[in-house]
Amino acid sequence: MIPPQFDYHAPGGLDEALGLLGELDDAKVMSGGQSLLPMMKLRLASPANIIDIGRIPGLDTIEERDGCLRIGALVTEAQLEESAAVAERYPILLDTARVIADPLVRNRATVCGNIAHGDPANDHPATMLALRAHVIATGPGGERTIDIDDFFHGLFMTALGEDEILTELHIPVPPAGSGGAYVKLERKVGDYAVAGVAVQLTLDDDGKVTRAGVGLTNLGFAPIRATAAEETLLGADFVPAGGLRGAIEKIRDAITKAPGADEVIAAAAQAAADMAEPVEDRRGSVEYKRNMARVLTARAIRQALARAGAGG
Amino acid sequence: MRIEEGFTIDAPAAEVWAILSDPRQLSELLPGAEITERIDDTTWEGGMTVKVGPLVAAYTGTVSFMLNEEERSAVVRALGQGKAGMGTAEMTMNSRVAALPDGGCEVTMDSDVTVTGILAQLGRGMTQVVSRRMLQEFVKRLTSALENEAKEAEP
Amino acid sequence: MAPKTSADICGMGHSMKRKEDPRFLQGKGNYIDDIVLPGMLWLDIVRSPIAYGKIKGIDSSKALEVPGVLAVLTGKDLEAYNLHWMPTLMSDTQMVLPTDTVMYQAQEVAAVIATSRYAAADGVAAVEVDYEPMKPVIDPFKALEEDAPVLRTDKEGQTDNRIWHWEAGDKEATDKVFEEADVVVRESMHVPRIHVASIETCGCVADFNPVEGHLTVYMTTQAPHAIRTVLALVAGHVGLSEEKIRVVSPDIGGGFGGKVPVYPGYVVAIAASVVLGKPVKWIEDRMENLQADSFARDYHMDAELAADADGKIRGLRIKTLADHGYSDAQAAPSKFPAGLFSICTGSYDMEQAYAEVDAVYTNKPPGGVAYRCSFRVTEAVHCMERVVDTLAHKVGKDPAQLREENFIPKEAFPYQSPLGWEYDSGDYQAAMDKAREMIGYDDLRREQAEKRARGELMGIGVCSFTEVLGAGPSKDFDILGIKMFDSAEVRVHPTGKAIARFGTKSQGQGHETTYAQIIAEELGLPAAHVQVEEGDTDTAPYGLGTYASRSTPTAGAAGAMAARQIRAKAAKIAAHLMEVSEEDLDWEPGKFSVKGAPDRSVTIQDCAFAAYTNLPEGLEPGLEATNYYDPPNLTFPFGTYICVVDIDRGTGEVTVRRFVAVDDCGNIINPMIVQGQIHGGLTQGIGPALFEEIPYDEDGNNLAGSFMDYLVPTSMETPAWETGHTITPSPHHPLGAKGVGESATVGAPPAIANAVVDALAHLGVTHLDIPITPDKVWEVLNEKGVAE
Amino acid sequence: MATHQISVTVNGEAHAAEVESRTLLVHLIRDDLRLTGTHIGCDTTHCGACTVLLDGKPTKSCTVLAVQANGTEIATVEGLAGADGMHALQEGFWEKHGLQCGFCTPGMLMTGAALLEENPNPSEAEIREAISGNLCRCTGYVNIVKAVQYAAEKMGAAAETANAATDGEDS
Repeated sequence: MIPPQFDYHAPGGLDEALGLLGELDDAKVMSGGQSLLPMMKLRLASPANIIDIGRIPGLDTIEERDGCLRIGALVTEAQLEESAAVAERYPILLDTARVIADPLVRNRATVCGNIAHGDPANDHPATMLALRAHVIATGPGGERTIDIDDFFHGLFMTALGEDEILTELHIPVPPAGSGGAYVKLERKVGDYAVAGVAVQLTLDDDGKVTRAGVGLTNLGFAPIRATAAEETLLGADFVPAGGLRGAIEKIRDAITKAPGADEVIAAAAQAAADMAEPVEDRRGSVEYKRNMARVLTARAIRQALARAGAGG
Repeated sequence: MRIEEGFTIDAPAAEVWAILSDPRQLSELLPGAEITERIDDTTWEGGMTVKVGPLVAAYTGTVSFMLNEEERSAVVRALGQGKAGMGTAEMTMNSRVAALPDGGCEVTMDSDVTVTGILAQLGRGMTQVVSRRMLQEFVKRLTSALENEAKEAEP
Repeated sequence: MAPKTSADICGMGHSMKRKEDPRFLQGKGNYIDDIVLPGMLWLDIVRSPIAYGKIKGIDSSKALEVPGVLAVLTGKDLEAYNLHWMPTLMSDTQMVLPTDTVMYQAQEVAAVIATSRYAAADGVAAVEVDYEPMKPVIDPFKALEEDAPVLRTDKEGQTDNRIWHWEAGDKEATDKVFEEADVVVRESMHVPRIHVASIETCGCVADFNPVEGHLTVYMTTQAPHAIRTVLALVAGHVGLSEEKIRVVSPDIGGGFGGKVPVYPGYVVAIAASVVLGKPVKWIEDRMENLQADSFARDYHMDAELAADADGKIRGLRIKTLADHGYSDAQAAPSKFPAGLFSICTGSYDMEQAYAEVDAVYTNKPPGGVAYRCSFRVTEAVHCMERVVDTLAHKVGKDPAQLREENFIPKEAFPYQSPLGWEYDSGDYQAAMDKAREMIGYDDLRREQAEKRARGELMGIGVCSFTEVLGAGPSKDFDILGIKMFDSAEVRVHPTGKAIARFGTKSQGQGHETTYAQIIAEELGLPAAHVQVEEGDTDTAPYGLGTYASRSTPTAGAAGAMAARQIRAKAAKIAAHLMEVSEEDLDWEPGKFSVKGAPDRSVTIQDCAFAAYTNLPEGLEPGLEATNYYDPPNLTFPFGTYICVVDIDRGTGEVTVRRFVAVDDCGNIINPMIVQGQIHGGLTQGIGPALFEEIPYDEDGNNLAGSFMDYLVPTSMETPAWETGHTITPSPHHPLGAKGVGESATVGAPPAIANAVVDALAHLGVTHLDIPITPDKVWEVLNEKGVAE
Repeated sequence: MATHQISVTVNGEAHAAEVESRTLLVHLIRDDLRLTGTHIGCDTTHCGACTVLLDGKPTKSCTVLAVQANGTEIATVEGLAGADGMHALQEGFWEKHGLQCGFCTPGMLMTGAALLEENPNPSEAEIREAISGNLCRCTGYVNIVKAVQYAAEKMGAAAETANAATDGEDS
């Protein structure tokens, strides 16, 4: 498989990249190239110009600053996997990175590219929805911040303008008592999700859910934020009397043993399933996928709760 | 693959039918569609370009219209040949405009779509996704066309 | 069993490290795409996106404008040389390039020849083909309905889509057994179309020398000699006669049956080289490979077992529909259109059996390649092993116990099966005992009962298969009339080193090592001193190639026989050297000594030197022999596989927790290699059992046309295989060996399927078609009300 | 058609090449540099037969543009062994029968080499995970895992000996 002809440009700075993007006809921005190049090799995409942002300095950092985890445009999935900050405070991101494609692809695939590609089968979108991330888009007029909720428009379609480059993702630092998990069902390693669910929760000292984020992968024409599931979880009480601090000893058992916890989880899982809009394909029927939204949501909630407890 | 779609629109059936039964107007409303030449009474030559993000599929081919003015129904048959080995796309659509008591009308479009080649093979519901988005865009354009007409008609 | 030879000689039974490995490990293998010839051109193929339709026109003009594109070949161009059709190995016909109609998606429509890989690809994209699509026939059952359109209108006298009808066994007698039986169980099953998916795709470099009229084709073929003959038959009329054709099979990156047939790409590349007078390279990409060739299976089977109330099997009845796609392009022995499917009575003794198969044309690519399987044995074993489990569950017996009670007893060998096979040897109970012990069968059953009580789903699957391989005896086995013997030519050089050439062709089986070990075993020459060569028709003796686990049973035997001929001559020389008579000699590997005086001896190396320097009078110089081995029978390896699965009640995912494989392939040449073959075969068993399938939609689109959807198992899905063996030598093979390469592919899918069904049996589930994907399992869990 | 002048270091040797924008790294390696140990198996980043080390990281070279590799260090199977002929991993694959047809082997070796560089003592699960982007159709992976373990042990022992030697010098 050979890609069609195109002109390759490797700008040395962001301004130059934006200039090229404005000047050139039919140009596509490439970072890791792990989604775009296969599409070009299949001749499904044939842009006349490729602007490789891979040589722009300063875009490959991952750092916590000003209340946000900032992931630069060139940060690879492998970098995410190796980050101590991610392992400690954003286990949901680690969950997500580890199930994307395979370890070799993850050496080149970028987190921001995974978002910018706008593929509802990609894994990061659901997680970013659950984490309430912000997308930083840089265009000729400078930076603008796009709420992740407004970012995904449909298959391969995003809020990113044709003259913009996704330069950073901002993830608010989770408050104490937070925990998250991403659970993906795949047919084998390297497969797109049959379904995937990201859940990020924050519990207060009494074990009540004060923040909830639920995102769904490959269950619709765009990544879905399961707001109905979030609403069901908000205010729910997952720790028995005595509060979280009291239960810290056997936290994993204590959590979800509060009266009614199973019912809340089931209701939230069902609410997520009801919001899913899957299509039938080789991965299963609509009914199956909808049920997987339910099953995986419940599993992700339990894991998120366990992590919230462990972290609290 | 069968795709059944329908929508109601706040415009008289006759006006909507006038647009839907005119291949040139219809092609203007369909995103990416183009009619280039008339071959005979019912058949036209044209093209269709589907763009989904970086993915581009371009087809050229023919489309024929069998109209039933009395029932305000049409049978549209299209056959497109994809460029660069993209495969073929065939569609037979039965469309119908029915007046509603409130003065609006209901449009139904039942299509039998056959897509061959890589787009159909890569699956992931691509055909459904694309056709649904095209329909949404089509309805949007149709609505605004009708609104414009209404405005122009105003004194 | 302890080896007879020392580690220096490394004959049979030694786990000798492979002689071929250093070149592969250092990136110095020589695979087809590594071959570059001076002036070489590139060929790339325009393929049909539709499954069925007329070609209204092919416009090459834009392609010819692409820089580097030299020519575009179409069916019309080939028609001028009458090269647009070719015979298949099953005496059907197949288009090389179409002149008016395409019959399946991804069919070759035109070929672009260019100065580079990239230019050829651009040329392909620029060829415009105008199709008039027609409604394809995809469902094989519908293909047989009366109103189905006849697909092969090119075949004179073809009035429907049936290719052939085949049957084995006594129908009436079998029906009678069924009428009298206490219990009859029945399952309908589909073993779907799958793909060998060797990591290397197919390809060739065709090099026609217009001055000498000589054609050399380097190609990924498992059967170079047979292919040369086919090429001579196809292209003889344009002056390519067999002595002017040389087929060279270089290192092959996996074959598994997919590299036996002749595909249109090879023929087009040859035609292009002849037309342009330059070497032409054609290499498939993965999507072409997964869409156009190397397909296996696709058998729809209705199987019934008749038994006594206590589960004693009395009879088997199978009705099968075989979907061959557009052409019957199997590579099966010509007298066996349904391959060796009649091995379906398996490891069990019964009174009667009857099997029938109808083959049918559909708008799919030609199927029927053997995916690591000896001609439909996989389908036969799957069918039998599944329905035996159904019987066990029906009569309330443990599936292992029911098998034991029905095994052909070891005293009954050689055993005559009701469908006409003479099984050479077997001890099925021994393999079962060993497998049960290795896995701790009784403990697992206890664990299962406890888990079941808690609502957890765990299953134990058993499969006791009998393979039939080593095709084959010339009275029954031929391909296009060529008898299925195989050959070896062994030449010992004066310094006691040897070269051995064979008619087979390794694709990873390790022939360079195992054949050397066979020669070492027989001659006592160190295996390290035996150079093995295969795959060049100019040098190797004629043979039918490597597939269907036939190399050891045929060419391996030929090697042993040739070595024995050499030993016999060496004995004359030894007698001459020690001035005794031949009858006074003792032989031990590598050495002749005088009976009663073991100190007086000469080595085989001494004899070799003397063969060129100091011969007894009247004896022809040199020390070499050629053997064409016509096996007296097939070999019948067997085994018992037991696997344990856990099922996720939420998602329907099946996890293979443990898998024990006990194989019996008779005497073992290289235990390490045999174990490797089993490991690989098991992995190609779990693939079809849980992941792999080539499905088509109703429009004939192949829905698994890349590795995105054709799910080859990775290291994460593959369990840590546990292997064991028993040894029951073949009584007729010179080394007592049987084939082994495919046993595991045959035995693993039913073991896994049986385990999944076993996990669900208490819910009334009796069957699930492979591949058993999570959604399929979940649908059952949901229906039975046990989904999470 | 735009072409680019690039320079890469492959197995320690500097190479300059003129490539099209679209030239894939694997074709630069195989067709231009004639290092044919790196194979092509799937074209869609699933099989890993084309794995090379790009600045030390295992990468599927069929999905990288040659021009993207400009200025990088590339390691292929041909450079794996030092002057002594066989890398411990190559030895491991030979000893443990970690290859059959050999087609996926170079990719497996490069992935394995990167793993051992990063994690000198990987568990079976870590090895399986590391090679999960490399498909093998022949071996069933069990022996590949053993081959990597063999190499890890051998390299560990070698490192220990080296350390012991150094310690000896220190004392």
